[in-house]
Amino acid sequence: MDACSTPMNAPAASLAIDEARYLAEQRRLALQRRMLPVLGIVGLLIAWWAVIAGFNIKPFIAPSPLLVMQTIIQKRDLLLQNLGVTALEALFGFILGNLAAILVASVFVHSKILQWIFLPIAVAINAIPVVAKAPILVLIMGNGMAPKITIAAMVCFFPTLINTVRGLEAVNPQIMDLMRILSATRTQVYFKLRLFSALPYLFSALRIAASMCVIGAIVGEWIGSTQGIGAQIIQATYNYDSPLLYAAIVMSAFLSGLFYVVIALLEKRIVKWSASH
Amino acid sequence: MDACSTPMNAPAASLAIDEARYLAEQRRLALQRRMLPVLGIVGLLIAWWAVIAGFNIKPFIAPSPLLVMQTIIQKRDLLLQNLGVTALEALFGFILGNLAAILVASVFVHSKILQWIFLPIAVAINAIPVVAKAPILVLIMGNGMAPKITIAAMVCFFPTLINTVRGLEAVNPQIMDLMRILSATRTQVYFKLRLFSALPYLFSALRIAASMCVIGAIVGEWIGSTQGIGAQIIQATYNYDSPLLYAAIVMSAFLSGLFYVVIALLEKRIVKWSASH
Amino acid sequence: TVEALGAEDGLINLQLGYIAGADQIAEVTARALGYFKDEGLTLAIQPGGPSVDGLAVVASGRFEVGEISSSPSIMLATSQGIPIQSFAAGLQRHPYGYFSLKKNPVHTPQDFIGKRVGVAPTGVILLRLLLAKNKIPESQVTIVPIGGDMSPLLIGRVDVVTGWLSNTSSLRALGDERVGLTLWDAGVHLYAWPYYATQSTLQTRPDLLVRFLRATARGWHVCRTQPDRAVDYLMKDYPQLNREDERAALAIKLQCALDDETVANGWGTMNADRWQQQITQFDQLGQFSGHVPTVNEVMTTAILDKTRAVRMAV
Amino acid sequence: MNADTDMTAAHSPARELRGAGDAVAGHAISCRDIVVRFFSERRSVTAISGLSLDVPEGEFLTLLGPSGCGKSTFLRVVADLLAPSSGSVTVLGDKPSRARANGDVAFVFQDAALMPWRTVLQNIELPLEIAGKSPRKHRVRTMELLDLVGLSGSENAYPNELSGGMRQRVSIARALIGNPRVLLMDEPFGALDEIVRDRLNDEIRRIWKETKLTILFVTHSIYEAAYLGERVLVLSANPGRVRDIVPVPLPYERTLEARETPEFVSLAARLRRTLETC
Amino acid sequence: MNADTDMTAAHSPARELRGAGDAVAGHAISCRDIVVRFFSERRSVTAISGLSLDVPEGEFLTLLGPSGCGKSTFLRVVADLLAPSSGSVTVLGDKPSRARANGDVAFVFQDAALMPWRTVLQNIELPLEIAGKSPRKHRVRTMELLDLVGLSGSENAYPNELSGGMRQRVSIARALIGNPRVLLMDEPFGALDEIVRDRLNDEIRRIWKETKLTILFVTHSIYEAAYLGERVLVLSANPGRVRDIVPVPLPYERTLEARETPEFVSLAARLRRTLETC
Ligand SMILES: Nc1ncnc2c1ncn2[C@@H]1O[C@H](COP(=O)(O)OP(=O)(O)OP(=O)(O)O)[C@@H](O)[C@H]1O
Ligand SMILES: Nc1ncnc2c1ncn2[C@@H]1O[C@H](COP(=O)(O)OP(=O)(O)OP(=O)(O)O)[C@@H](O)[C@H]1O
Ligand SMILES: Cc1ncc(C[n+]2csc(CCO)c2C)c(N)n1
Ligand SMILES: [Mg+2]
Ligand SMILES: [Mg+2]
Repeated sequence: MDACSTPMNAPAASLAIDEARYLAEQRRLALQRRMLPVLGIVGLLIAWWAVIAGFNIKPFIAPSPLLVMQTIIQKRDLLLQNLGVTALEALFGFILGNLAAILVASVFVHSKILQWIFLPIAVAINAIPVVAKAPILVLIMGNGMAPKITIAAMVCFFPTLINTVRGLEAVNPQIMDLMRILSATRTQVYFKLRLFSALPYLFSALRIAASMCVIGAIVGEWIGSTQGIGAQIIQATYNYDSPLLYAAIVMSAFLSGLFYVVIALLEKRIVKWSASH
Repeated sequence: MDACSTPMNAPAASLAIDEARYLAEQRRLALQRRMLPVLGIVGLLIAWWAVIAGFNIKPFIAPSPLLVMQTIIQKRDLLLQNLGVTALEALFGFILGNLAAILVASVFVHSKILQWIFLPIAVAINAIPVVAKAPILVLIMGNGMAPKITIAAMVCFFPTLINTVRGLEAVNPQIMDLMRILSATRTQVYFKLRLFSALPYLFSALRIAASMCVIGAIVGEWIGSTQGIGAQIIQATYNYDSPLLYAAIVMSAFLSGLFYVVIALLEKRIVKWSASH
Repeated sequence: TVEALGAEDGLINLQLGYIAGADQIAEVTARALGYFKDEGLTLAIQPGGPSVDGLAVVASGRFEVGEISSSPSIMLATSQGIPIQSFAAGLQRHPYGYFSLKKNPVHTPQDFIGKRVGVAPTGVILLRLLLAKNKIPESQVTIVPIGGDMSPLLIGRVDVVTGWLSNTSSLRALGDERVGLTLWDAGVHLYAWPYYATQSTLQTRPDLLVRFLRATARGWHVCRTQPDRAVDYLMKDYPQLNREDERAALAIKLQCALDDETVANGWGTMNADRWQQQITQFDQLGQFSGHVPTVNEVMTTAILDKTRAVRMAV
Repeated sequence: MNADTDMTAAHSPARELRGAGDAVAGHAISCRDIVVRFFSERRSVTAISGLSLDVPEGEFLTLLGPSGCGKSTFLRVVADLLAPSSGSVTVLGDKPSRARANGDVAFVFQDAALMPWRTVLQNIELPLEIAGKSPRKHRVRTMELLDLVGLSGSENAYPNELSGGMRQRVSIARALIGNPRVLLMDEPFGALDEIVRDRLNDEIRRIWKETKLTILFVTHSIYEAAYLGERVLVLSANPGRVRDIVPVPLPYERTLEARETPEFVSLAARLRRTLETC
Repeated sequence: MNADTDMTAAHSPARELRGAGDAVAGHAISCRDIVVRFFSERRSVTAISGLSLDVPEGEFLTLLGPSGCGKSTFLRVVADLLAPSSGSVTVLGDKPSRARANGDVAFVFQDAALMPWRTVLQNIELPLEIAGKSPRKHRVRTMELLDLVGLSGSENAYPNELSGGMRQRVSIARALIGNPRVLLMDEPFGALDEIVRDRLNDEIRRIWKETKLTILFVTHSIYEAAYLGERVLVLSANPGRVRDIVPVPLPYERTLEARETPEFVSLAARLRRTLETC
């Protein structure tokens, strides 16, 4: 917690030097922020490998990361193709689910009555497991991408709804007073105040959703699909092909991570006013 | 948006009258807050019934709410017993998962380095579908309640983690400065400042988790269980007993709703300083 | 209406109860060789999955034909008043069975006594059928609910697990130590891979089903006579499969698909008495939560009768 | 300064029309027996009790009173941010909500209430955006205001990069940009140094004289209250009520030297005595 | 007031000891060539440039300067909230972090910075809790402070139920409860009415005289700066640097009448002139 650097009696430390020091520090931090996650993932792989090797776990129970890597490299075409399908489903689900959640949250924040009526419905519907919704979805949408996207969207919806409702309400009451004095319309209050106030909550929700939508797409594929990581997981499970199963899981984890990183970068781009301090 | 009540020239409106008016208004609001959700749920049931009746949907695709209610009443003993099992798993999973998430978030907020290393791991692990984790859990924990609780906990973990990390960091920088001048220890900053600042985010996360943990417990039961709503859902599905399936789903939705309400009430009790305004 | 969605001319959707793959080798072969086209059909295989067994989808009229893993599903569905009927059986002998290790084997039903048997929740009833059939009290066996995988056997948590003999890939995990006892050998005679359709399809468009069955039967013929070629077609459609495993699996599937019954009545044949037996067994265990179905509700030989020639040629 | 960009010159025909209508009513703000109470589960506070007041149009009224006496609360009632528990208020001859909706009321809050995600410039332009006017067209005007509050050069800074006084000055510029007819200022200059404060005091009087707007100005400085206002309203606390309304005997045109006149000194002394017994 | 509860009497032996050690150093605060710069992606600001200053222990130094000249920034450097880009600072003969860690420094912020989830009483007691002292044992002291800032009766209110001035008074009481040796006050009385302000001015001088603490007091009021301080530090802006340090020729014992003396008037005039050219 020691904020004071060691005393330094250089008579005139120039702006340029300080600026260079600041930039160097920023670069160091940026590098750290990029390298440490890699360290974490590598550490996870090593831990995984150590458990497999140390406890002498047989490959059909859990394969070693090396074997999984081999499998990934061997079947990369197949895996990447499936990954693409799942990624597309997850992406569309992400967009749809979050848009819907933000929309509904926006309605809720404008009408407490609608919120009190419809939030319990959202809670109830969110509590229905996918298996129960699946037959109806297949019936309505068939076996294409649509039901998978829908399931991914449903999985994203609820967390974003809850967080966004709260975020849209987390306005500074003083600024709300200002908007009122300016006779801002609800739309203006929404777009100029609420949306910005909601950003921290919204991005928190989007990070959650980024991770969830991939799961949603995979679970969605379990209602009937020949393509996608989810189908591959089922296939591998059915065949007790643990290396392939784990390869598919690694792929889905990778996809989740990718989504997460994109959202984090997006947030950094959008929320730039709180950069300092 | 008209805040000014109609002019009222009563010479001396007494405090007692104003207070009575305030209390009456509070009561009216409280009543509304209690009745509107009931209206919502009743509306949902009516809509369900209307769709079934209107489109002439056959019971094996979706039974009417009346039939489901009948089933619930008929099989209430069985359903309640199973509900109890699932509720217990969900509750323990909720407590465990959220505690773990809060704990990890607390570590993260104290060490950015640990956060950058371990958050990616959390993202990766969260991306693994339950089916893939289940065999390993069963391997380690056997067939009792433990793996179900673990799965419910895992489902709660991630959203709470993300929200709590953000909440713990959402401190007023001025008050943070104050704590620093007081040379507050990290523990004190944590318990006297961060935890309170995190409450809105935390309760948002707990609402999400309240809904999710029930799903987690149900999915957990699918990896092997004879008891619980999840087992009942599997059984009903296998037997094409859609009234029973829907009865089980209604039970799980009810449980989710109950959890949600408890959390909402808890929040109202704890966060009382922002009551006015 | 939902029916309208699936009514495209010449298109026939086969809804599976599970993922698409090796079990559809005959259909895939037939499609590859143009047998469906010969019948004026275009076959679309619609996979199911762990979350959807497809029966409701077919029953609602969305897709025309369904295939499900085991005959009990048909009986349970009709018991609930779902208007479907089985019109052919893919396999005569159910390849589902119980697997144990040589050091603690289950060779015969009697060996189950004192064992811990790991079964998925939906498999419990099949084990109970087996025990009832062999007059073994259920109390003598410990049923351990597990998910669908074999690791509990490998780590010694249970002594017996369940699985499909036809799924060679999955059995590899057990290696040489494997001891198998099929439901069939234990005296429980279920059909596997029964085909079904709604009663309305059976009545209004029987000829669609006839053509479907004819093409499929010709696929089976190729499977029997040129198994390597069939596996080639399978691998082409499902490249993620393992060729050697599927070649071995096909041999087992053929054994299950073609037996004395089919010598007499052709591939796919069904026997009303055997259906009745299954219904009775299920009823005795109190499995019908709806009404107890009659044989005529559950199955029909109408389509079989019209395709006898082709089926006899398999 | 040419007429087009002069911040005092933007009288639209519509405003002229409304102005004529209000002249009949005569009072910019008129309150009768206002009572404001705050309730919570634990306690109830009477912030204002039986306040009656008429503020003619075009008056510069300053408000003095002990901390917590209800000055901010009163301004909030006038601005239609708070409904009084009882009593009636009219602003520009109409309900406060109407005056507000007409865009006639502006408010400088006790704290700056800036949007942290907007730069200084964007914060000042907010009222224009809300009113549906193009900020680009009024850029010259905005720049003049920035200059007035001494923030030229900081227009692209975000609020968290500003000092406390700079933030407050942004909020003053924001209040002035909309050409209000009633300006409510809650200790606007509290965080400013005396030099800037003196300059802004003169500027605000100049603006007031040129535009004939009505100003309610809360301050803690007796000198400021006396120097700025045509009348000084002194509120007493617990609960807030009118203690005294003191006309300021200073000439219409004032300079800082006015503070040295005996009238000013005795007025300040009187206000001080009144305040001491509040 | 008995000795036990007197807020000025709590000199622990440890403090005596430390006091003796520091006496050698002599300066409560000593700065050499401080430069403070703020960087962001878009711009860099030099808030303070080459500020050098010695504040003897026990001095009451007031700071004047135009808005944005770096007064708050300087206080933040002294309080170890901000590291200067270059230059050295010692507080009580040691690194600022050490002085802070010893609990010797207290800060009244420009805005109150209260915890919204704590009542008035709990907010004031926060420093006690942090220091591991029992708030219950010091309740008498807390009540005295509450009384000092005129908030008796509001101890159970939450901050959002208070007026702006009341909030600021809570934060003053909070700063005083810890018996600091260096008190940094950033416009503490800016939101207070003049009566309370005058009373607190006298109180703060009394406390200063009794406890011999060192006070750095930022104010925008020239009168306040002259009345309170032993010396007045005037900062100039862009970038902040020492413009002038003016000793106050008033007697040690001061009353409000001191403001009428010619020395005071001429000092105020000099400060005003200095400020005008900052
Ligand atoms: N939301 C609220 N809930 C409860 N009490 C409140 C609320 N807002 C204000 N009060 C009370 O109303 C009284 C008047 O408050 P107000 O803010 O109007 O004072 P003020 O005259 O502006 O004081 P200051 O000069 O300190 O800003 C105070 O006693 C305050 O405690
Ligand atoms: N976090 C920051 N990022 C960038 N610039 C900053 C930051 N904090 C302060 N500044 C700049 O530093 C300068 C000094 O600010 P400071 O808050 O110290 O002024 P001040 O003298 O306290 O002014 P006031 O009397 O208005 O409170 C200002 O120009 C301000 O814009
Ligand atoms: C009796 C019985 N029916 C269905 C399944 C589920 N299942 C697991 S693998 C597979 C594919 C069969 O070709 C199916 C349907 C089961 N385990 N046992
Ligand atoms: Mg106020
Ligand atoms: Mg400042």
